[in-house]
Amino acid sequence: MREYHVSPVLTYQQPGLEEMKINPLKTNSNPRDIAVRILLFSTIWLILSGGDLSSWWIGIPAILFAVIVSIALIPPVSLVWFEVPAFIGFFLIRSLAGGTDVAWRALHPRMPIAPDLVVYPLHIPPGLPQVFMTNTVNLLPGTLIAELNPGFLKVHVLDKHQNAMIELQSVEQRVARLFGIPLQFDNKKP
Amino acid sequence: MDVIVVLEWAFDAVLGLGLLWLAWRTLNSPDLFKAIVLFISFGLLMALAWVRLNAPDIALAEAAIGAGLTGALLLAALARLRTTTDNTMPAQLPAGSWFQRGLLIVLLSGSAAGLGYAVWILPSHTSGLSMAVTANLDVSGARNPVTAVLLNFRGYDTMLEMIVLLLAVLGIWSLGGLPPRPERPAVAVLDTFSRFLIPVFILAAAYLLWVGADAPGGAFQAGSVLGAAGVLLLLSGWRPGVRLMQWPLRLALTIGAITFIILGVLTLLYEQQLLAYPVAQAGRMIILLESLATVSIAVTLAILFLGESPDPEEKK
Amino acid sequence: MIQALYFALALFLLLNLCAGLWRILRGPTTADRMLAAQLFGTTVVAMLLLLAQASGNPVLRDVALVFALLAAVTAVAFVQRAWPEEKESEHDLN
Amino acid sequence: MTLTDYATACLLILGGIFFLAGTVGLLRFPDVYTRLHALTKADNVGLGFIMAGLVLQAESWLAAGKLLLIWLLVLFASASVSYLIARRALNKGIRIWM
Repeated sequence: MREYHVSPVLTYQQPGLEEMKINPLKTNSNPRDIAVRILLFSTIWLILSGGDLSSWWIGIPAILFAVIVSIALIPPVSLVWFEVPAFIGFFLIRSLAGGTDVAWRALHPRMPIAPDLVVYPLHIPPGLPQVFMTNTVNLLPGTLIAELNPGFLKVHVLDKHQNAMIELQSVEQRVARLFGIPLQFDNKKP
Repeated sequence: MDVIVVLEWAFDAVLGLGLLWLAWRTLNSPDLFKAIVLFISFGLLMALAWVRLNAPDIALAEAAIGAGLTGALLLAALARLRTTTDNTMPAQLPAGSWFQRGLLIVLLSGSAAGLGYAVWILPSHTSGLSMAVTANLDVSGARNPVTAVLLNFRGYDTMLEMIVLLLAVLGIWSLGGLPPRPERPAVAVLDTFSRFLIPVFILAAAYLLWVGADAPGGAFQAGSVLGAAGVLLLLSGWRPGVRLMQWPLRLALTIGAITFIILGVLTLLYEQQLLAYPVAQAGRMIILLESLATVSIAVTLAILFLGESPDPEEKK
Repeated sequence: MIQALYFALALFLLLNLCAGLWRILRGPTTADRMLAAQLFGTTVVAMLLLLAQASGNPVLRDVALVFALLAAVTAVAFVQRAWPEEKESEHDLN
Repeated sequence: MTLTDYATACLLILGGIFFLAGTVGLLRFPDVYTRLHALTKADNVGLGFIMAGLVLQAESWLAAGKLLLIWLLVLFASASVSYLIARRALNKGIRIWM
């Protein structure tokens, strides 16, 4: 049995990684980040409860609990807020194109697909930005990420004659702008 | 207007036939994985059927337990089965003699006919006990008739259900539990997914708990949503700390049943009837019971999924 | 009139879902079967939202919310636990 | 029918077409990866259109917000799950159809 100085509530077991422990009382988070989370969860509660005032006596404890858990689980996220609307617009337009593209290929009598697996070297830092990029790319036209590594992506493309690289690059740039981080082009190629 | 009636009929007909067909294929599929996927789909359609039968309470429970957690539990059970047995296919049962088969057919069709008859002789226009429930809704402490029945009029049913859940965990533990096994390492995408979703699960569970007082929802739905959050954490590689597996876990598992029993004894002493709450306090008591029951149900479901005994070294 | 459209679309989605059943039966890989179940999840969410609007019963949106949350847990359980390690036949070439 | 109703009708029908395409893709496409394409893209756009159509009819801002919340949850879940399935399929050595 292991002895801990502060009893952890949950431990994270991953071979190869240093074991992570969660203790909601010992976390580092800035007040601005906490305020954003409280605001976000209050909005979700407002939406769920349909604006019923009597719901808040159970809502406030729930929101506080959710905030504590989220501080323990999610490190502070810093987004460039004025980039958010542009990103949403970009995402909506491109995912509509993605849906149309795949719908056209599925419904076309000859089913024009030419799948291939390509490797895309990443220029954004590991962690949330890369995961966010993966999720975005998965909803965009013709591209499906089959492996995320810190340095590169393996991407399954639906049509190898289309240049997926340009699409991926533009997503990466958007994500970098959203998170306010520079792209690193001196990365070693896989 | 006629168009709508026709469409509703068509919808119900397709739904009913689809359910029957899925039930048939689920039962007779030799591939266990296929059967599980068919069962998950059956749960999805079943929830729709409850919606069409105007029973959103049960649709919500089916969505949370039937289509959600049961699927995950069955998939995990199948994985355990694969590691403990050599072949993935279930052993073929011996076919049985003609006499045995004939007897089976007679018995099964007899009970089917009996059930059919029982449904047939039901009076077609009756409100059942719904009039009695509506008449007493004011004193129940809940505005949703289903909650009033579950927590007040037939509170002992729910009390016994809590104990059944507890017995399920005790059953697994008394068999020594399953050997602890590490999860497949969670990749960054899954890790992020579960981290971001857990707070949403918490808010949704709290919402279902609150809304249960006057609309479909309540402890079982809230508990299973919260339990699903626990399952997601387990699947992403989190394990409860060693100290947490001792008395805090046991307290969380039993708190729902304990509160029910204490309230039952108190009401027996002061009101001369099991779980007959005083009218003035009924609302508060129901909320107390439901909140603690939510915690117990959530922890029970997550622990059932984990399946490990809290002290494996004791067994050796 | 719009009411009829809600029901017509719900019926259409239900038939769509029945067509998707073929993929569950056919496979060929376990992932294909699971995919079909995922499709069912999304379709049922859409149907519940339509029925919520058609019948004016906002409770059904809560059912859809619970489905949206829990369908993902089933899929994660599949990937993390139930997907066997052995080789499978990969494509259907037809 | 009002103008809003016509807009809703158009959006709903578009949504239905995308759902149809998703199912056709699931049935016609040759391997797991291509089927994942069909599912995640076409279906989420389909749900998005149906949601947009219903938002126009929603009784309040908060009801519309709940529809949006459900859609976002489905998007997040299907993007993550499709990655998990594709990654495991690749690691298991399921070759891509080409």
